[in-house]
Amino acid sequence: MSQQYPALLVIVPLLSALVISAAGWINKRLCFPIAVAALGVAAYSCIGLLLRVLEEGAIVYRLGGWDPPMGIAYYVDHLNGLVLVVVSVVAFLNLIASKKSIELELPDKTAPFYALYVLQVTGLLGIVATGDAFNLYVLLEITALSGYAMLAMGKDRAQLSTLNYLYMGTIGACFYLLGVGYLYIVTGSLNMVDIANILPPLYESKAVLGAFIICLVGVWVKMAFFPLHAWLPNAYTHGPSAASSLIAPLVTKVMIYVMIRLILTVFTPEFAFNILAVSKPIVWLAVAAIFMGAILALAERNLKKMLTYIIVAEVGYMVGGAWLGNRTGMTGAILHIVNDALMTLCAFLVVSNIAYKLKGYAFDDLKGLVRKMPFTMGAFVIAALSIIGVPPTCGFFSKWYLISGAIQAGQYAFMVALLFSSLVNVVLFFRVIEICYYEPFSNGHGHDHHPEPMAEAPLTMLVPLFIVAAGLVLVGLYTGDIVNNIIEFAIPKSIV
Amino acid sequence: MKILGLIIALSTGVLLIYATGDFPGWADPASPASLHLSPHFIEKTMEETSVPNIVTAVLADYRGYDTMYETAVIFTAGLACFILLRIFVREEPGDRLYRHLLTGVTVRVKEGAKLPPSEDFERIDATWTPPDLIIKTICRFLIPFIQLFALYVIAHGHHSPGGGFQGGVILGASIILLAISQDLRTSVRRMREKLDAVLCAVGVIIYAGTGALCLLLGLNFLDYSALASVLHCDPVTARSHGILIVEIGVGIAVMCTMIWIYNNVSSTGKYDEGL
Amino acid sequence: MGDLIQIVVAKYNYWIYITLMMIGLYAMIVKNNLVKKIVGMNIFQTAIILFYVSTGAKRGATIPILEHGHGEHGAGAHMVHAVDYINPLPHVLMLTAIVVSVATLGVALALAIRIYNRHNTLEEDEILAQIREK
Amino acid sequence: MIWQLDLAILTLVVIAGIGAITVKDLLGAAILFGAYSFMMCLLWSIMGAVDVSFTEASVGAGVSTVFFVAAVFRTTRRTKD
Repeated sequence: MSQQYPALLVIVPLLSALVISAAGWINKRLCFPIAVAALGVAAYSCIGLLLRVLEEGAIVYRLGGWDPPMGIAYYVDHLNGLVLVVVSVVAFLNLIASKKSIELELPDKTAPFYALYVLQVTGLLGIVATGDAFNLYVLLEITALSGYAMLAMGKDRAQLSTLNYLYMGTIGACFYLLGVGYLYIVTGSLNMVDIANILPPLYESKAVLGAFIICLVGVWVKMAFFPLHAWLPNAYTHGPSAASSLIAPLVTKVMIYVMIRLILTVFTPEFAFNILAVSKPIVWLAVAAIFMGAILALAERNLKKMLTYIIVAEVGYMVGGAWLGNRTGMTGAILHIVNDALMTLCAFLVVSNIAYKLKGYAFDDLKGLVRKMPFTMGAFVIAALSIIGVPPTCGFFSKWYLISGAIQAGQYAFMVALLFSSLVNVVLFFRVIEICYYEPFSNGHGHDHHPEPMAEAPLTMLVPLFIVAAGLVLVGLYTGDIVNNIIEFAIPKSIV
Repeated sequence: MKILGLIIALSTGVLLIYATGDFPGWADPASPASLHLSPHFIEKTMEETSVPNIVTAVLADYRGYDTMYETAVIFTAGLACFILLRIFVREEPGDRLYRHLLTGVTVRVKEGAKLPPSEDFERIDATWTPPDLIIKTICRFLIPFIQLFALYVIAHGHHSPGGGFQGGVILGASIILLAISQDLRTSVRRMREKLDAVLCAVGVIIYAGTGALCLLLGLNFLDYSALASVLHCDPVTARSHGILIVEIGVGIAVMCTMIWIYNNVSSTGKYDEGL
Repeated sequence: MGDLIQIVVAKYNYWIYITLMMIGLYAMIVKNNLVKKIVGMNIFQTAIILFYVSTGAKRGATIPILEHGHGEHGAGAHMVHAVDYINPLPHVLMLTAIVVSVATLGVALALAIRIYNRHNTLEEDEILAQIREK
Repeated sequence: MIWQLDLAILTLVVIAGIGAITVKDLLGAAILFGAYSFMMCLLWSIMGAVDVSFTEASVGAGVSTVFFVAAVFRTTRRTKD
């Protein structure tokens, strides 16, 4: 059965999403166990696949039994093995944690919501595993459509901001499709490895340059890289908590994976870093992204919206790291995909716990939270330390790689931006934690207010949160192993 | 905003025109796109899948995995429209309009009130217009033929243009035509919402399930030649039959999704009054 | 001058697709009405489909459905030459893209209807003004 | 392929596209969009992409237009631009 892991990890979720949506018409209580089982199988096969990749090297799985340039093949190496594990584990934990909040926020539409949730995970896993440029577009659209539907189920202005997300997302996906078309017309192939083999004599062609720029811009729109980030904060803030805690950690990171895949496999580092001299301007854009994200986050008075601006800044970290053009920077970027997915998940799970109990997450609502929800706030402190980059947590290590990469490449502005954003994060999070320590204002005189009783979120929400928080520390402690055993092999030898 | 939009559109256009400079000439038989993969498809399809329509063969077999997700995209869209728009109401809210068939008198029934049990009253839409005999009759005659043609398109996709998508859309369109020419309640009576939603999933399950069956039979996912042992034929014919099976799945899924989306959009999720 | 005309004439399909794409993109960015933006989005997607279909065209070739297709198969029954048939691969890809575009259209219209039910208008600036008032 | 026909349809496609986004009535925009899709479908059948034009005729010109009309009917025809 281990031969079939690459197929299982997308087929089982896809089939169970269909079964969930059909089962929803019969008995709504069936949906959650099916979803958990499906994502459990997916996570199991992702881990099994990563172990196999570590033993045997890259795995090619031919779908339909056709050899790669003719048919579609899955191409799993160290890079996507790692990202697959992250995606499936994050989705699994978030599903368990979100059960209560889904039931609270969408009482009569749980079944389609679970189906869309599982479809979204299917799409993300497929994007990461696939080795075919066009197949990636179809999977991108599955992810996008299910994401729109889930995010639009929020309150207030959720629908308007989701519609804006839909416009931007469609532009991004279409640009990517157009870029693939340009590649197709000059190479005649759609398979990533095949394209990379045909491309070298064509590096001087204007069409290849055009394809590269269009693909890159398309992926940037999807990942909300700086000048194109306007859709992200509103869309993620107003969505239901279960949806935003799935989409916020995963979608932008998977898009960064796609960008790295385009650089490393399709266009090859030789073309991206040496022939095109665009590394410098892109790193400057990343610097701008980090500064803008940090400053806009400072201006926010709403916890969830503040976190979304931090995501914008984090996207800047990873894009900048990937474009430094050296091994350390790339290692930092890939490591940060893992870390940032976990950090963002942890922070958004905290927000969804707060939303479950308080019905609001503006800063004024948070007063006295430490006494009310001590465990949730404990996890929040760990997430904050990690986002800031304090040593035992994982955030420190990826930032360390990014900063040393910046120094090696001589891009001091990027280093300054990283340090600046860490500083701003310190301010941001300590402000939040300080507010949480405040007692709520009493409206009577003197001492007649009682300390509020503890009202912690239910155990099904707390346990996954603790697992994630522990994961932040564990990944930090085992960073050396991850880098030496996995990421080291994920980056081609040509990058020094 | 206008100037910004103009600048973005123009700069995209300039970039694209610049990149077009190095394209091979239009319709050039010697362009890389015509030389790398497509000769294999054109020359080997008949041997390998025994399907004369190359587009169908590539769509459902060589790149069948894409098509499976394409069906899943359609399904996702249907589910998305459902979750976004559908409003479940126990009691029908607001006023309802009834028309007395013999006299043509229209009766407005207040919320919660009931009509006396009588066969002479017909529920009508708020935007009701007197029925046009010609349109109603022609549509009633046309719909069976449209559906027959759709079935032909699905079944004959191996030999002529067409296949699951086109046939599914036409089948869906026939029901939508019924909803437009009569009213939404008539078409929903023919195709209940629950049946529609379940069939929608079943269509995709047929596709993905065929693939999974191949996997269980010991070959790779979607490798239809594994079906040879089940269908008692040689692997090449099995591929041809496999394509037909998945096209049927696609047809069912697309038909139901189109109806589902139309019903939700045209009644804004209330399922009472259509276009 | 002669060369320029040659280039313009030789690739006129591509120029039209770029024009359509610019129209669609312009409409998506500039238009204030949500449904107008959706129309722009569809024009944009269709333009890309036109581009792909143009890449598949081949001079002197016919539609990609084999003749003598019934019944027999196996090598040598009829030699099929690649130059006689149009490249089928872009057509396959574009079938997928058309279906994706109608799926996106459905979701976008559903969202627009939700917004209209809430704000009673489809103009983006009026909706934003309503949100700001609250 | 007949280039005169090709050119005429390409021009009509562009006119229908511009019309669809400029007309000050959403129902008109929907209908013009249908015309645009249908022109597109003719263009593709001229290029020999029969399957694609079949799909576009049923999906783009058919069902998409119906969705548009249904949505406009359920919202409003009014538009400022």
